[in-house]
Amino acid sequence: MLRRLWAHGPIRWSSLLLLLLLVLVVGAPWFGTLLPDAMDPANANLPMFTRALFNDLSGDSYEHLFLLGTDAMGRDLWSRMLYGGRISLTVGAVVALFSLLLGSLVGLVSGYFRRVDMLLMRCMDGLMAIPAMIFAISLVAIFGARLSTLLVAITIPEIPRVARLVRSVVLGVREEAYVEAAVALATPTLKILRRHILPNAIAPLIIQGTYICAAAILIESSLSFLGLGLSAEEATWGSIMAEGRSQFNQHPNVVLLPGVLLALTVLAVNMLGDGLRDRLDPKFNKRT
Amino acid sequence: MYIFVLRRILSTIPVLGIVALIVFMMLHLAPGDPAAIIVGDNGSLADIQRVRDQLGLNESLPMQFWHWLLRLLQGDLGRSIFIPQSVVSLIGQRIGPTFSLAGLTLVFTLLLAIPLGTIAAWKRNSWLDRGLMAASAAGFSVPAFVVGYLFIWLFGLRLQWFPVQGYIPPAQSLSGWLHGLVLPALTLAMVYIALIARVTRAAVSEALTEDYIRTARSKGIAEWRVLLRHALANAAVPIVTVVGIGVALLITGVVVTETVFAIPGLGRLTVDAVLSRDFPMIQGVTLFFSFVYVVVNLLVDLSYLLLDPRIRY
Amino acid sequence: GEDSSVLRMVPQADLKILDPVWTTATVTRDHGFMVYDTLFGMTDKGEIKPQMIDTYSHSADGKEWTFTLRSGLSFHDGAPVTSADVVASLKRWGSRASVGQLLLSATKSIDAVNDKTFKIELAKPFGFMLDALGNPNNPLFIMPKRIAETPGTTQITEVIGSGPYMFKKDEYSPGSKVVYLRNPKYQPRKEPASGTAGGKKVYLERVEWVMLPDAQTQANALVSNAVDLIERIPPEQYPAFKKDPNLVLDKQVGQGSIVMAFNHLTAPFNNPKIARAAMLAVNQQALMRAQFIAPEMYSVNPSIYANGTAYWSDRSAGFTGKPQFAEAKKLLKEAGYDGKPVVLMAPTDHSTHNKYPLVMAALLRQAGFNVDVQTMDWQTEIARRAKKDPVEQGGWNIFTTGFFAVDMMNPIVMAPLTGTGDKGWFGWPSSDKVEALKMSFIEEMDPAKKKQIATALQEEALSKALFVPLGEYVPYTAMRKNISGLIKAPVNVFWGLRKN
Amino acid sequence: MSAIPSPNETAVPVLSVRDLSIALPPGADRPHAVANISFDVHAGRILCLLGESGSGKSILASTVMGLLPEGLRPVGGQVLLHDQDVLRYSPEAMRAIRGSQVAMVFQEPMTALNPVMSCGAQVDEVLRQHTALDRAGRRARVLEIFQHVRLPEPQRIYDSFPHQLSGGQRQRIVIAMALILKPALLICDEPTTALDVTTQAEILKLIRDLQAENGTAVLFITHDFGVVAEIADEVVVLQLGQMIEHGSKEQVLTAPREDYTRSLLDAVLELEPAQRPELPHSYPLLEVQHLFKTYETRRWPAKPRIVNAVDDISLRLHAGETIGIVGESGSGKSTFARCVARLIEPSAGDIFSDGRSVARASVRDLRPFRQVVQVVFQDPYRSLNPRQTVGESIIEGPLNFGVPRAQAWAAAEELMRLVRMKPEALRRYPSEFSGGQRQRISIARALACKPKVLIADEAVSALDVSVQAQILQLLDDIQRELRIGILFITHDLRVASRICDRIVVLHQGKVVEEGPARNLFTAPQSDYTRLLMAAAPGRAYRFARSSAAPSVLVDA
Ligand SMILES: Nc1ncnc2c1ncn2[C@@H]1O[C@H](COP(=O)(O)OP(=O)(O)OP(=O)(O)O)[C@@H](O)[C@H]1O
Ligand SMILES: Nc1ncnc2c1ncn2[C@@H]1O[C@H](COP(=O)(O)OP(=O)(O)OP(=O)(O)O)[C@@H](O)[C@H]1O
Ligand SMILES: [Mg+2]
Ligand SMILES: [Mg+2]
Repeated sequence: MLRRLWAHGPIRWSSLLLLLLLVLVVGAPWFGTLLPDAMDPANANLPMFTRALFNDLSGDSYEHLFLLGTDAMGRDLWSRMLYGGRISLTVGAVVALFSLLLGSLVGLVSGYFRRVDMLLMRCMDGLMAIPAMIFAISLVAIFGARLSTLLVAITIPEIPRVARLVRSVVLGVREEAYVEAAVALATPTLKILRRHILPNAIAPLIIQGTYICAAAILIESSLSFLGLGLSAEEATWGSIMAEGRSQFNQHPNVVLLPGVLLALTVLAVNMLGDGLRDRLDPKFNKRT
Repeated sequence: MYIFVLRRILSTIPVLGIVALIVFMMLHLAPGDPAAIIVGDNGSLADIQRVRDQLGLNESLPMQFWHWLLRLLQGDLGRSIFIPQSVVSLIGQRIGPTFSLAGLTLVFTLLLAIPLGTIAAWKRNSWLDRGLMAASAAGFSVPAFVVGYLFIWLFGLRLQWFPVQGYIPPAQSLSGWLHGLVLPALTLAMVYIALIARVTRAAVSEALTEDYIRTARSKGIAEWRVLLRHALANAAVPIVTVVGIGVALLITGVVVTETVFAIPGLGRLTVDAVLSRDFPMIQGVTLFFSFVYVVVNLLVDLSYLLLDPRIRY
Repeated sequence: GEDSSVLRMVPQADLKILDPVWTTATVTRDHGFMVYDTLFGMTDKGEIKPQMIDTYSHSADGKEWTFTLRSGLSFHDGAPVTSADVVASLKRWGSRASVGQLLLSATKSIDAVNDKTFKIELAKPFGFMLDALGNPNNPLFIMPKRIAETPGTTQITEVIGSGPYMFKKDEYSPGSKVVYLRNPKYQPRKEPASGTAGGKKVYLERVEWVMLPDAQTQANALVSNAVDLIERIPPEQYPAFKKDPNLVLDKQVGQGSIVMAFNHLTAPFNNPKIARAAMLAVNQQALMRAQFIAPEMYSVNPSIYANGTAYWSDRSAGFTGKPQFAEAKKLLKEAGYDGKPVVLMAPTDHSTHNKYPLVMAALLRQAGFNVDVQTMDWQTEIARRAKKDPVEQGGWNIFTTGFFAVDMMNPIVMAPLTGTGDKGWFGWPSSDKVEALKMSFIEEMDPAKKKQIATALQEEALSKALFVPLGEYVPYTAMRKNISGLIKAPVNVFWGLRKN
Repeated sequence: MSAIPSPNETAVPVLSVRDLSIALPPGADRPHAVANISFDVHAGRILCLLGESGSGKSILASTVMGLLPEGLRPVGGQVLLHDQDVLRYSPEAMRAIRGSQVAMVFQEPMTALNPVMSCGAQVDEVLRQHTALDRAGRRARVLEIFQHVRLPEPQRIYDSFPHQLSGGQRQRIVIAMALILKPALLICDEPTTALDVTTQAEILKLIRDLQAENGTAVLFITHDFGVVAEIADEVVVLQLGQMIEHGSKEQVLTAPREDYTRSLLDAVLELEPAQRPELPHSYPLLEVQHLFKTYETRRWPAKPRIVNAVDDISLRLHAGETIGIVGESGSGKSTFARCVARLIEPSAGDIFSDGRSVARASVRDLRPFRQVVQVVFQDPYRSLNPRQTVGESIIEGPLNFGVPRAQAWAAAEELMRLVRMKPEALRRYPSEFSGGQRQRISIARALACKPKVLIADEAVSALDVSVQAQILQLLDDIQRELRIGILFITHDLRVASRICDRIVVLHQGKVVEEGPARNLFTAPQSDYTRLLMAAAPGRAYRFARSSAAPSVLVDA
């Protein structure tokens, strides 16, 4: 199975890219970085590949190679980008995970127990009708820009989509003859859900998960961009860009480099999703 | 058929109701205090307390909701806390730019995405197809504000082809209106094009596997005709559906894009409102956006009646 | 042509509230100076000169003042300006503005003698009459009686003044655009314009305030000639603007001062020692550099009084503006600081306050503090800073804000300088000494003595770290080359501008 | 332009296939979809292409049409249309003759038409492409052909959409589309397989008539000997892409040269009651009394749409007895089966098993009943969970009833032998088995719970004749062995006649006739039954058959 996936070009490349990214981000301290918030205002807006004397606020000073230059407060862009990746990836992963879990739960329940279906789906519709961004903005602005708030704010709007997906799978599979057969064999409902219905939802869920992950990363960066992101001390790709944008014309690298990294990441995740769809979509591996 | 229409219209009511509840609850758990903001920079505490009383912010939540809902049903979204005007009128002032932007974006999208997607589906797995799909994946992945600033930098500042900010009402100058909207609309269209192109490709190539395509070909009719009258016509429903769902995406984009291009539309109104904790304002805009979303999708569903004769109740 | 008579400018903030008495927001004050006229004005030298007033006199004991209005003054709705209007405006203003409250508290009666003349009778001597009536910080704007009779606690809805510009209501779109038209009936004084005094001559038919959200957009708009003027340039753009041959940078309005406030009501800063320790961690150079990038844009200043103003003094009770971490650590130890995190409010969206918190956080850590930087937008910060609760209930410990030189030129107008505890300005420092000194300062007439009192106030403020001056910046105004005639004034005013 | 009918053999054939071979993509079950096929089709004659599923019939058809699915390509031979090799044609040239000289009728009338285009427009397209007629002229032609294919109210049909028509009507539209330009060659790929017998008969007649009338050459693809007997002039038998036999209808059906052909013929079922052992009188295993099932699809505020899927059906099933439920599509067979198996709840009436009423029983109370009654479903591809090994599927039931795993597995292996498959197969996945094998597995799964009653809903309808025969044989043997009662549901009278003691004929949910199979066939009472029997293709025809009963081979 895994080998079959690995053989698929896009899957291989995107997962390699993500892996590389993960290594860089987790191992940030070992890749020629300073602390992301170490600053020397006197070294503001250094161009790329500058070696300069860095005196941080504690008063001690040392040589450092600023790979990608510094931002308007004289902080090392390279370091901030690596550390910033931690937030983006966390947000992407956590949001994907939780929206899948909660969404599947809702979807299963309303798909298999028709009584609650009506009510649940109406709520989902209501939730879905509020554009994700608007919802997230309001929530973050209201409850303050803590990571937890951010996660909740981005997760909730994704739940309905997952729920609908799972529900449709359930409704589809319910009608399958082998489910009826299981019923005829007196198989308990929960076991039917587990053995015969859920497995059909896994592939779509994985695929959906990657897309949610990508969307989450984008929304987080958009929120930071609008000044509603995490604490200004917390470097995230979005906030780096948001801070950089006030002098975009003079120092585009501060906006574009994180932007490119962000785009690459999301691209990789999306590609992974597409690849998995090609490979896992029930349509392809049903009657072989 | 008219029954279907009726059903569909009625079915939006509970949705809107739930939206209203969510919106209200969401915003009334807010820790921020509007009063203090109004009083301004040199104001003192006494002032703040006075304003709180004025705004009835000291009422109990259920009472606030009840009053709010009553007014809502009369189409009254309340008055902005800061700007001595009604939320409705403020939204009214901003609808023009946003709808112009969204409209133009939609035009760009449909003009580009659907032909591209169809061709991709037709020449499936060709380099063209792969190219288009890669491009659309990229379109998904690059955040609007990056695209926006790139466009500004390139087309606005370097080449000076388009204005880099602002909005000119069509009443003032039609050409100016269009000219000014090109960059933001393109920026906004990116994601949307990517989305629609994908769906079109998927739907059309799905349709191309159907038996009736084989029938059509066995009639010896021209390939383009097979593509348009048979494949695309059958792919229309899923495409339109996603166009509807995509409106959410569009709204998200509008907020960012309007900020980047300084377009005085609903998106910026939202951001400003949220930044300044303008409760009635935030509620108003959120409700409005949700309403638009619901209505658009209502229209989409009704369009099925035209697109697919099988849908009749 | 049409275009040369229209000025498009970016004001320093969005104009949300139109009532300059109801709020003290700076942008609303600027709006006030557009549409309203004042009895007195202040020259760029800081002297008070008659504006709407023609002649005035006061009794020997200074308790009875008589003022006579210029002839030919009229409101935008055509009605002439009468002393009745003035009295009403004066009362409304006096019910809200801090200076106004001081004046009214010293006043026995205010009466209109006839259409042109009115009289103020004082209960006790008030050495401050003209400064109060002519102060540009919290100015007395003259409105028609019917409008001025609105209680000071409710916003006025009608914008009718007698000023050089008329407000165009139907084109007003908050968050987007404000439009002013030239007031054809306005009669400027003969004297040359200086500060808020002198002849307010208008050469433009139409002034449009355009609200642009972020620094880069503003810059792009100016560079691409979509706007003619940016009232307050974003610091990051200084170098670019400086380079651009089509632009001029102008610093007619006096410098701005940055102030850092502690919450003296809650831990840890309810302990003056700890407050002072925090003050000693301040590194003005680093803070200002980080916020304003270009050295030309800022200067350090250990005095609470604006550089080059009358009461400036270097006797600053050991506060140098340079970090004294050792000293700070010592104080912390003495005070037995328990490591409770200090909450800094960081406004991400405010181009002249978004960076201090980050630098300050780093500095405080050096001094041995634990720090918790909480991001919010400017609006929220303004809301949050009014909370007296401890941080656990959404309170705060430190924030920074800015004032004009005019706001920081004497102890009376200086908002942060209060000792009245929780009745005072945000941070609520308690110091009876401060209040006493301020009283004597008001009653004192002799400039030399006034200066002594002012210095004493500074030493008291800094030794107790009631608040900390962080330095000063130059609020540059950027214009296209074809704009000229920006007036040197304590606050931004837009008459006298030419476009060709 | 249309070919002149020419009965004599010497004339140029309309279609002449010369040792044609078509390669399958690498990794397919065999190198060639079809290999060195040669045959001629002459004007005015019908050549039947006969073969089991996967033998390459459709591929041949699409080759002639120039519509080969990508991945498949001709690697040898010629396809001559009026002596022109169409394999050499450019796409444009090919398109030009498609619809005008070669036309095709497909298997699935339900999906062969574009659902969002009015029927008239779809036929109109052909004229629009190949003629210079104006709008009015074209419409006239279309209405005319509609008339011709005996569509009622051509005007209405012209503007109606496919979903508004019955299967038969749709197939007529497709035929109209194919014949409107009087093509020289008509290719029919199982045009009647998806239709009810009655409709099938009409369509076959229609094709016959039109073909005779225009002297069209017809390449007719089918796997049903009955159909061959009805219409063929010549027959070509395919097996796995190889051409097995080629000859006139009489020769192939009555005196086949090849064993394969013979074995196929043996599998063909006679339309007459098989000999069934007498049943000892016993207490009924299952009794159904006045069963009703009405489906209400109510979409407020629309008025509810009510379907009486099952309308007052009663029957008794005894041990060792097989009752056939026969009826056309939509007559309520499956619904009845589901009710009896209590997969759905009947609206009214009662069901007794061992004297206990189960019609209203709750899920828990049904557990014992579930052990008594088991079901085998129609589609062998959808009735097994593709993600479970066959073994897992089979032991699922026993495990539910508390049988220890090891024991259940042993039993499963035993069952595999019973259904004539190797026990090793238990560890493999459904996708690795053919339709017939899957159906056996389904049967094994049903039997695993040791039921007394087996409900088989179209258990053989999806299978090739030879496989059909094997499965039927299997059911028969199992019944003799285990004395179970079988409720056998089918739309095919032949199948019913093969194994049923009694037969119930359903029409629109109602019982139109009920009685012992023998009586039913010899002296049908109701007109509807007579209609059904008359419609069964090739019933009059006496096929050659070796005395030996169809061999049931152990496979997999
Ligand atoms: N598109 C395709 N790609 C690859 N192999 C195919 C394709 N279509 C058919 N085949 C293979 O070609 C062989 C013949 O298929 P074909 O459809 O002609 O059989 P058939 O006789 O029409 O069967 P049926 O009676 O079920 O229609 C089969 O083995 C099938 O697997
Ligand atoms: N779930 C359902 N809801 C509404 N109507 C249904 C449902 N299932 C079946 N029907 C209707 O009940 C009638 C009988 O259907 P059923 O499937 O029992 O017929 P059938 O004899 O099994 O047909 P086939 O031979 O094609 O399987 C049909 O008219 C069908 O439209
Ligand atoms: Mg076939
Ligand atoms: Mg059925």
